[in-house]
Amino acid sequence: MSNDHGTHHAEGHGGHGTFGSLMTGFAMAVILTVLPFGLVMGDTGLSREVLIGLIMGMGGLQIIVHLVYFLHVNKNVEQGWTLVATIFSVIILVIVLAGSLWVMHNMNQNMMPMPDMDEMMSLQSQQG
Amino acid sequence: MTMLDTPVTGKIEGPDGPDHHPDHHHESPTPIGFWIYLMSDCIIFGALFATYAVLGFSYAGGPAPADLFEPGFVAIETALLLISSVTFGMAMLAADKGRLDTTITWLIVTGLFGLGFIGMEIYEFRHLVHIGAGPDRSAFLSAFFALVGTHGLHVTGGIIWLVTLIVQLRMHGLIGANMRRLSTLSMFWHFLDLVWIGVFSFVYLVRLI
Amino acid sequence: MATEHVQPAETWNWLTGRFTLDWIPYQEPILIGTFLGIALGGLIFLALMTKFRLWVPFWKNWAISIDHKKIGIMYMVLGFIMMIRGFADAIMMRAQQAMAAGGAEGYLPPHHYDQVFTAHGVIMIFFVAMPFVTGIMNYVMPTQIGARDVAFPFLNNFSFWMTVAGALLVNISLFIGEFARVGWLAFPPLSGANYSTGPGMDYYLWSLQIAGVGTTLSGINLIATILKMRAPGMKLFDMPVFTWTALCTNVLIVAAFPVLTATLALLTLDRYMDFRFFTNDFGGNAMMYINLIWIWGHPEVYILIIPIFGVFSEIVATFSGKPLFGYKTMVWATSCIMVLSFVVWLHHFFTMGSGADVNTFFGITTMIIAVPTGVKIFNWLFTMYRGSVRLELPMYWTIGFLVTFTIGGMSGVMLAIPPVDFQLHNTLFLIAHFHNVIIGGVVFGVYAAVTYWWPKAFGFKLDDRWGKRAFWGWFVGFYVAFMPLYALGLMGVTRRMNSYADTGWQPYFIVAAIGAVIILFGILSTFMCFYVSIKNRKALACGGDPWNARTLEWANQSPPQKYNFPQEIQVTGRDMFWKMKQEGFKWSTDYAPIHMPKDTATGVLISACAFVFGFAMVWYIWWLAIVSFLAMLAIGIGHTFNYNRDYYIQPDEIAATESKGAAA
Amino acid sequence: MFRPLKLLLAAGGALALSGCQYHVLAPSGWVADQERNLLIISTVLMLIVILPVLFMSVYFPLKYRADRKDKSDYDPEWAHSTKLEVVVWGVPILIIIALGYYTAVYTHRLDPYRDLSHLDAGEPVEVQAVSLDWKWLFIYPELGVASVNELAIPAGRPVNFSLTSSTVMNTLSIPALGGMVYSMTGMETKLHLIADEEGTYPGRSAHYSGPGFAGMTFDTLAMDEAGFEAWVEEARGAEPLTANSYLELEQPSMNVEPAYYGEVEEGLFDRIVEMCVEEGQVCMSHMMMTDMMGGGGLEGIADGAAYSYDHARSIDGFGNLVPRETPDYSAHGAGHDEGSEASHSADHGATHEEADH
Repeated sequence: MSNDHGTHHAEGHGGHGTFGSLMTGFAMAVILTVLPFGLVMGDTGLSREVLIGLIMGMGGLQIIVHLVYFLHVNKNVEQGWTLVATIFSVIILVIVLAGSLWVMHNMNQNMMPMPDMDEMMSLQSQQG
Repeated sequence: MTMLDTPVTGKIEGPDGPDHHPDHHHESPTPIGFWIYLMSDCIIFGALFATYAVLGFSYAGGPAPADLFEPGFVAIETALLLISSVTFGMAMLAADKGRLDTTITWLIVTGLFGLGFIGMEIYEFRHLVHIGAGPDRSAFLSAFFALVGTHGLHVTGGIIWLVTLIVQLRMHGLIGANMRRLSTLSMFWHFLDLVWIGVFSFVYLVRLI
Repeated sequence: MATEHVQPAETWNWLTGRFTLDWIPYQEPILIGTFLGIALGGLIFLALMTKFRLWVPFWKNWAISIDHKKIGIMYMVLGFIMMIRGFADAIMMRAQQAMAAGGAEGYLPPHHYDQVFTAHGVIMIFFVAMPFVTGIMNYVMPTQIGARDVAFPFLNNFSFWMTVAGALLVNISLFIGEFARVGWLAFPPLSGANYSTGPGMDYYLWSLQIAGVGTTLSGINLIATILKMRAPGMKLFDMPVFTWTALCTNVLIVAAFPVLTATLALLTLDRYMDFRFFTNDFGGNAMMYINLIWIWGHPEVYILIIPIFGVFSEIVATFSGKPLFGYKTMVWATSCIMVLSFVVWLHHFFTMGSGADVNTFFGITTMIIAVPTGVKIFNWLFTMYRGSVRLELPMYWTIGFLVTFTIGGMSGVMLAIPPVDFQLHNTLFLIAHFHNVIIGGVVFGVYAAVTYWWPKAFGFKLDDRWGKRAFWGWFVGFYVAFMPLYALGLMGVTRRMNSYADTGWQPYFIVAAIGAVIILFGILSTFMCFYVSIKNRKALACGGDPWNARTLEWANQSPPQKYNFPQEIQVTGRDMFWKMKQEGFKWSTDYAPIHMPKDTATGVLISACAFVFGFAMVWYIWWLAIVSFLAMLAIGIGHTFNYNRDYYIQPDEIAATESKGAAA
Repeated sequence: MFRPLKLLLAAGGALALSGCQYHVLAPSGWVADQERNLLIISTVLMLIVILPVLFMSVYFPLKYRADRKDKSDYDPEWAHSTKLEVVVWGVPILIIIALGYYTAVYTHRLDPYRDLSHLDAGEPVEVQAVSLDWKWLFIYPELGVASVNELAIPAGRPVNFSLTSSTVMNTLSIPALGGMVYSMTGMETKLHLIADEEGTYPGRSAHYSGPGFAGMTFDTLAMDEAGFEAWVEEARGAEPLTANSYLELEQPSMNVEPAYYGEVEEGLFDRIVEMCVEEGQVCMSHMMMTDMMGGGGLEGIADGAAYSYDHARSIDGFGNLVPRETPDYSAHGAGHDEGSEASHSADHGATHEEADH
């Protein structure tokens, strides 16, 4: 066991990148983190929808950055099985998230005792 | 699942414990096996995110994210975890070059950042419970505590594993089995950072607009 | 109302948690009888084990074994044992419903009847069907791909014992406390803290969580095995169909079980820590539980049936003396089913308030699954077409399956149509439907697999006469037991009633009860079949390839040595063993050392701690929960300090075992 | 369009229905009738492929037995045929397309949320059904009466159900009239049914809800107008249903005999749906409005008690009443000065009074 033949990076998990790629990933991650925090903490004057889109979009981008630069997922590692597994999981996640939201929203629309919208509007305007 | 299997799955060897075996043409199944485990973990988080998405607006007349969350606080947590990801990357690079001491040093740094992150999270939870905004106050808070708490438990598990591995590195050095464990833990650690991106974007930031 | 029985009051002390002696049901004659029976049987068993000095061999050769074949067999044993328990529940239900008509109360008050149907469902799905399919995959799949073992042998052992720990927890609830009274999927708010007090629901949660860890890890393990451990040269499209179905099944396990884990964890938080996920108040929403649990629940039924499709594919091809018709179609159809099974979950709750568009969408996606399933059935039929069909035991089960499953599939599509489901949901029609596919599919498939691979596992065939009796018992019994339920469903009769007023239904229930008795005959015949075959094993002995089969698991000895194959096989195409036989294959005697993993007790120990942990959590014995949890962690970490996990079998030893095997 | 089919229906109906027990196959209302038709259509469509399969499953293994005399047709390598594959995929796909078409049409036609005004069957009757532990409460808001475990409706007129539940899920199921829909706490579901003929149809909860579930049955009395009015008149003579008598009724009980209420407190059903019958509870619509406007803020934390609804069931699995301590929300629920004030505002359309929050 202990007679190790120095085959450190064998094992077929495509190595652990280089210092350069680590730093590239880090820089991109920092930018993609600072920006959304900045958008929330600063006063941008952008509309709510745009902000949500930007934050989620940058979150998604950063996840890809992490996958590529930190987790080294690409089609050459493990004959591409990691990539396949990742894509499959993303599909399942999308189904679970989007499906749950759709189903639950539809049911809530149908069944929840909804507040009186007019009254709510007038309240909101009162509050300014 | 969460706490239990991380230390266990993480360190399981293939039948091919050592790196060389005459009759075996197979590469170690550990990396792909562990990746599949991570994907299944990812789906646990998916279910928790879905729960947060559905129940996250049910405050039951209690506080909403804007009343409770501090973007600055979350930014520091995020920074700690992101930097720990990079220091782990440094540890891996050092290990690839066969530098044991440097590797261990970077691992310790990583662990400290992880501890800092956990400390902040514990502080946040304690604070919320203290002011009465515990998980029993509303479905939103339940979903918040469950999702962020699960992530926190994973990080805790990661730290325990990290400590174990440092001891094992001290004992056996950068042998093949330890290298495999190191790269498995590195996957785990980066994965937790990746999940945190979802948490800070989806749980905190978009709810603070 | 039955006032002599009372549910114990809630108390708590630090030492025994909320457990008090009142929770031992010593005033229930049925339970006490069962307990005495089991205790007596158990004592006899333990005495025999001791007398014949079997403890050490059991521990050394089985409990701590990481040989996938032994683990596979242990899964099957677990499945059969739990099937007795689950079936006892079934017969109790049928007896109760045959009696309790028109004001009669029968012999089970709701408190017991409700536990019985909950336990029946939970046990049959999680602790019978799941161990069966996992066991078959465990035993067969690695040998089919020419591997020495699974990718993570220790993990395999651990997964098995976690399943056992979960099963033990369910069974112990019979005598200490009670089981859940909520139906097998435990919908809140009924299963929440307020409407299900007592330990029953907590037994449910912890047993499923503990077994679920095992299931998920086993899924990961088997995927990694298929991806990484195939014999050299075996391309994906060279894999036997059963291996393909095993791959799809385990992908489903790994993708779906985490959702179950998360969902049950949320319910646990609700029950233990006053979280508000599925409560009525504080903004909780029970529909979210139902949504999540079915996101797992629908793939779950495919987890059970897909490997069975693989089993039948192997059997039909072997016994028709032909390659499987439409191999590629079969693979694609399976993959289609795998993905589609994730987009149909709402068909389980059409009646829970969703709108017409949502219902239509999920109704149609459900029907679409019928297409690839239908294609599979055609493929099996065309495999027999122009073949040379040997009607051996496995083929009996196969033909029984084709007929029964097709009918079950049809009633399934009927239920997939929302307006029809509005009428039939929660009726006995639904019960008849899923027993039609689960008995006609999974059970028949498991029996087919057992009769098919038994000679491989033990070196002798099963007794034909008792085997056929078992088949006819199950086959006829199924129709007698469940056709009346279809009829009752069309009358609008609801499931889960411990009594009913309309005496017009009673004749149907009586017929159904008779059907259950016929199935009992089938089950008893099964055990008789095992017994007779083991007794006559010399006469029934067979070689490595008794069925003239086509795939690699038949290339070695029966039973196979622990290293499976003395040499590695270079695979050059589909149905490799068939090809090898035609080329006049013989094992060479030039052996190389074989690298093998060592057995370890870690899996048993962690699982034992998990069992104690589950028990402690059920009874709120916090100190014990903490201790057992830390013990699990410590044993797990301790295990990682063991670097000495493998050894080599040397050529002379291989030569010795191989020649001995050939002589025997 | 489906003339042979109709004949088949009639024949099947006549056969099965000596005792008209088969409510699903021989229903007594338009909705159930349509659902039955769809059941038959789908079965017939599927039989196109099922029957040949059943035949082949038995015929092939027998015809191609290994011990048959003439084995000249044995083709040990035959394993592919593009033509057959096309048929094998094509036929099921065509059938599923046809089934899918019917599904889409009928699902929209028979959507439980869709009212039956298109039948031109007269003024609908409103019925608010509440599933309690373990009995059904039917409130007739227009008529001001209510009944327990007995549902009276005028035959030939649509019935508009609004459903909810007091504790756990149940399903309102009257197979002779048509499909079921769940009743859930804090939710309001809808169901629209009609009885075409007079008669007594069994109804029950079809979703298991606890120990008293088996006894959660009721008769649906579909009567002519005169009979229905007489039934209403009789009910009017009974006790009134107020918030307090509702809370009493809500307590768990099993196998309950039919009972009637003469007068129903205004808005009671809405308060049941919104889980605020009890004094001091915040109604759900108010809660949701607060939540939509950003929650109750940090001050809202302390109002927890007013949002609590679930209490431990005071009955065990054997049907015995168990005295239970009510959960201690002492921080607030104690309800003296401050508490009673909160309860007032929470109670009746709390909206305006709390606006200044």
